Amino acid sequence: MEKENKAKEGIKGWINPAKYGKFGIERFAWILMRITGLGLLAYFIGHIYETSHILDGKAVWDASLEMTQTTEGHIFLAIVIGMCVYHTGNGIRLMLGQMGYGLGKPGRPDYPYKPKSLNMKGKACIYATIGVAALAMWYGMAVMFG
Amino acid sequence: MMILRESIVMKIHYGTALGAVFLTVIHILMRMTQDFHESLQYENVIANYQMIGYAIMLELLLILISVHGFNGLRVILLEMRQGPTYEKAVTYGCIASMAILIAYGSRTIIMTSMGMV
Amino acid sequence: MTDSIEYDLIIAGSGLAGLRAAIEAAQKNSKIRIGVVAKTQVMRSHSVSAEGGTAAVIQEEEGDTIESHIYDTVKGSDFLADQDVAERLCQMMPNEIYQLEHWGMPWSRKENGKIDQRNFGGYSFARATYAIDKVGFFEMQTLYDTCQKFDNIEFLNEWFITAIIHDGKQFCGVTAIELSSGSFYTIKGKALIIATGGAGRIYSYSTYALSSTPDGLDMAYRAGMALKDMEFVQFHPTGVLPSGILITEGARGEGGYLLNKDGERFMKNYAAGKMELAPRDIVSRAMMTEMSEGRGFNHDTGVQCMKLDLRHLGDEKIKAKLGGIREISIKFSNIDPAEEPIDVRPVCHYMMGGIHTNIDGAAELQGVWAAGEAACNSVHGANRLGANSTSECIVWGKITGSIAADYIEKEYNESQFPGHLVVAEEKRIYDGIFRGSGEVNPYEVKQEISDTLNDKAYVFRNEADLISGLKKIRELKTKTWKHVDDKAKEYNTNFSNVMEIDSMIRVAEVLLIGAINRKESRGGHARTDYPTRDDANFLHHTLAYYDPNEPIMKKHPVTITKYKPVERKY
Amino acid sequence: MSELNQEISQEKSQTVLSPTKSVKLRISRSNPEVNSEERFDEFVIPVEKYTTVLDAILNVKSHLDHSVAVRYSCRQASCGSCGMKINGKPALACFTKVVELNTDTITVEPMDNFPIVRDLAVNFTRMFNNHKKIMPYVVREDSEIKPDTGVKEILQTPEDVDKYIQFSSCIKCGLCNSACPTMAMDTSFVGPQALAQAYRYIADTRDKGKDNRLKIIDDSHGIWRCHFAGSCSQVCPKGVDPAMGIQLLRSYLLGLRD
Ligand SMILES: Cc1cc2nc3c(=O)[nH]c(=O)nc-3n(C[C@H](O)[C@H](O)[C@H](O)COP(=O)(O)OP(=O)(O)OC[C@H]3O[C@@H](n4cnc5c(N)ncnc54)[C@H](O)[C@@H]3O)c2cc1C
Ligand code: HEM
Ligand code: SF4
Ligand code: F3S
Ligand code: FES
Repeated sequence: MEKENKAKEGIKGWINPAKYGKFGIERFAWILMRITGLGLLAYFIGHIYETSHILDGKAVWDASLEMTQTTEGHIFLAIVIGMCVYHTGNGIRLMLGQMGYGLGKPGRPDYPYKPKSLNMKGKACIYATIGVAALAMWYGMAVMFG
Repeated sequence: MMILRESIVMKIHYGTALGAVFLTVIHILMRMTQDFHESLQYENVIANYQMIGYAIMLELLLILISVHGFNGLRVILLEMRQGPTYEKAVTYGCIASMAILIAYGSRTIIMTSMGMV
Repeated sequence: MTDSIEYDLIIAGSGLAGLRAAIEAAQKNSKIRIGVVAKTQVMRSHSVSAEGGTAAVIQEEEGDTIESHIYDTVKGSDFLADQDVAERLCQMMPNEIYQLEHWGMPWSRKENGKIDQRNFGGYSFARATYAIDKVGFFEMQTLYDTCQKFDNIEFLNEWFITAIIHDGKQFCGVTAIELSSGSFYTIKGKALIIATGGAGRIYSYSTYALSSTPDGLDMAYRAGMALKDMEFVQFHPTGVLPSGILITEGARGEGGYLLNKDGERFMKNYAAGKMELAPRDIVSRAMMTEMSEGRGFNHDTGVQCMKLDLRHLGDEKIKAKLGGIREISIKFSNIDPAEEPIDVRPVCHYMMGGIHTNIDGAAELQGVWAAGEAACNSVHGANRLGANSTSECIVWGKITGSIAADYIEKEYNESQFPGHLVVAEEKRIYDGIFRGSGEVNPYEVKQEISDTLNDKAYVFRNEADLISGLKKIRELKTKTWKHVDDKAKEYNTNFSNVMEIDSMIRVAEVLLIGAINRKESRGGHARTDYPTRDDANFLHHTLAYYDPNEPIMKKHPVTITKYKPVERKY
Repeated sequence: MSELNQEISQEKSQTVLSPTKSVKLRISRSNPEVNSEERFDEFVIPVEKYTTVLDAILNVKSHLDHSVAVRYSCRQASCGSCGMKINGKPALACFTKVVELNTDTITVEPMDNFPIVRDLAVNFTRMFNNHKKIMPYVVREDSEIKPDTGVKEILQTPEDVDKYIQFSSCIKCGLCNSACPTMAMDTSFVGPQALAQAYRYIADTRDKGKDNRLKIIDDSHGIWRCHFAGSCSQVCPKGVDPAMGIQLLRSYLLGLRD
């Protein structure tokens, strides 16, 4: 058996913010994807539970709705909107990449090497997705706070 | 231990994601047709549920997102630790949770749309 | 008791020669177990640095002939090559190019899909087969990857072989240290192929990998086999300053110029027929002459150099055909060859000499073969042509792999393993080196050895220099540098470094004595005090046998078949 | 081109300002066979404009502390021995000049996600095994040529070569594996190095082993555990761009290419 000393960085390797500067926005996009995925899953489970109150009559339904009618509730929902938009947008970028679009064409690499797959198009997509997610959050807040 | 080839699982993962995008858009657009606060009124919600098309859509969305979400969770957990027992537990645990969530959500949708409230 | 493992065939060294031998033997007989033992990780052998090309005749429709390849090789060798051996090389090579191609080698291609070739020094046809300018790297990858197909090839990554064990009649095994654990092992085997590569790190300005030290040559030498023609060292004209990393001859093959201070293509004064593409010994001497006569440039490190001008090739051609040296030049000397000429000077590049073998690569001890740069089957004589070395590695890798596999199956007879020799070897390295003590820093001794050779036995040599060099080396022998300060077992490269230095001293001595004895100028060995070739007295190979006091020097005849020695002019 | 010139001239001007200077080199020292501690030893060494980090380490090894354990061979970025973390970023020591780092303190540590053998040397067994697993060779029935059969090359245009040559440039240095975030957790992941090689052989027009290779990487710790984090391509010293290879490989598995 291999010794496990330092054989893995562990979760530190994922989270360590020092990495993102050195490794570029793609890695940040990945960790954000993961966090939003988990966040959405948590929200989704909660959402299913919440909507099940519809079976318990109007009083219970309204009471459970109350919870999100507060300021914190609105902020929470706004975050969910943001997560959803980011996760969707970035998910579409990833899927396009994984289908082979937007990666550039393989070919003889010339020094100094610049990886074609980490190109401006992809980076722009990530920034745009983050931007759109922020806009959506802002719009959602505007609607909710009326 | 593999129930399905990983590529098939991941095709489902992407497929459900795409399906979810589509349906979520509809879901949200329907909310948009009404005023936000109004759309959440008890009566309106019940009415929506009782449109059969809408109910089917909700059911689909429920399945898609559950499959996608729990598979996502499985992926993350698989990468956290390795070992045959652990990996088996993760796979079956995620399938079971997914099934439970779908069942629970379906109960709401079916009972509501059949007017059992 | 030392730990012991066992293989049928042991291959020492995993460069092109070693890996080619492993594949051939594995293919020949899937039942023999093959252990490839290397002090580096297998795919990290020096061969990855080979750049320019591999020579072979594959364009016969275009007018190339095998005959011409043979003659170019013999003439390039200054008629010291064994001509039957050169013939073997040239005849076997074309098939090997296609074999590599079938295994996945990314040869550069012509528009019509055929394998392309480029010009190289000393050839009368453009027959250096190339893959950009990373030929050795891609060949290593092809062979390493192909080895993965065979279940009977095992890699022993980072095992340092210290000695060859034999019973006086035949080969029995080797002793080695597994670097990662520091354990000392006996590896028993029925046959051995030595493919430990060149020893160019005995010079301080050198194109070689830092791992190219003479320990492989030395272990054969200590085991009683002869070293042949060690005085012939090739100096490549274009080592980039300041590191000595190689700028391939392919750069001139693609049309690069060598310029002196007056902006003149000075090669017209030395080899008007071939210009920059004369054989390496001639170009190197020309450059040294230009520099000593004041027509060189001053590099900012204070060294004299010449310029290699590639600007007229244009950026695109440089990227497409010389991408590797473009990277090297930009990184290691801050020069983009498309914009500025590269600073170069002659640099130690190849050892024509090595372990004495016959045409089949068999060494003098039964059960031992040598292939690649470690071997001297005399295909290169006094001067190797560029691109002929990777060819040699591949051809004799194949030949020795095949013959050794047959030997194991058909001829080998079990004999008593001489265990006492393992004990003696353990004593030699652990008591004599590991637990040694002393004041002198072994790394400084290493520097002194290589500086001495650099000063005294470079491109131009003379009696006084060589003798003072030999004195210096013998003086270093007596100093107390044989000790290892790192006392840990695991990954103790201090230990292996000191063993390497130990071997450098012995091999440097052989080199210098050979050079002193050869009172003529031939190929890579240029004596200012004897400036011409002397076929009457020196048309022979030099052999050196180990003796604790001083090497025993002998002569060995040259095989001449068709081509009578004539004056060598380009 | 101008960008490149700028890079070169920048290095030049930096070096002219300080032709010979000293830097502090901090080397991570550890020997897991003895104990699990890691400490940093500091050395002050002179450098000039061409000094690489490997030169600096070997300077220490030759003159200040013989016991530094470090793997090296070619010193020209061809052999893949000298991967390590230099000021936190995975890189080849022989391909990183001290002046490029623009600091007075250089910290070198072993690569992440590999077990340490000692000091800067790490154990590659897992990576080599994964490489072997993906069948890294041209698969075809006639791959062995019999002598004197007159068999010549399989034709391949320069464009065909361009399809795989970049992936073929991999020197197996392991930097990509050390940077990959999946590698950081998943010890069974095949890793970007092996996946890029799987693509290299599949993209080769001579190869017929695609189906088998795809089966091998289509595993729960195979290609799908790459999330296009891109760190592999970011650190690759040879322009292999494993991330691109992996995504292209996936399009076969998604049924978009054959
Ligand atoms: C920079 C450069 C460029 C070149 N370019 C060309 C070219 O373009 N064309 C051409 O034809 N030739 C070229 N050559 C020459 C050619 O590359 C070499 O001659 C050839 O690669 C030697 O290969 P090899 O298999 O004999 O040994 P190497 O590749 O040198 O391998 C030696 C092996 O032996 C192992 N070893 C050594 N000692 C021990 C020990 N004690 N215990 C265990 N293992 C040990 C090493 O680990 C290594 O695996 C070039 C050489 C240099 C230096
Ligand atoms: C609606 C549009 C969505 C799209 C297009 C989408 C797309 C994707 C994609 C492509 C991945 C794979 C990422 C990777 O391989 O790294 C992914 C992962 C994931 N998704 Fe979604 N998703 C969507 C919605 C959701 C929702 C609603 C949830 C929550 C229930 C969710 C939860 C997850 C999780 C937990 C992961 C795993 C994250 C990881 O592996 O890093 N997704 N998604
Ligand atoms: S892909 Fe690049 S980083 Fe990874 S091992 Fe190969 S050369 Fe190194
Ligand atoms: S860093 Fe890892 S996640 Fe994928 S793109 Fe590279 S293999
Ligand atoms: S020493 Fe070979 S890659 Fe750095």
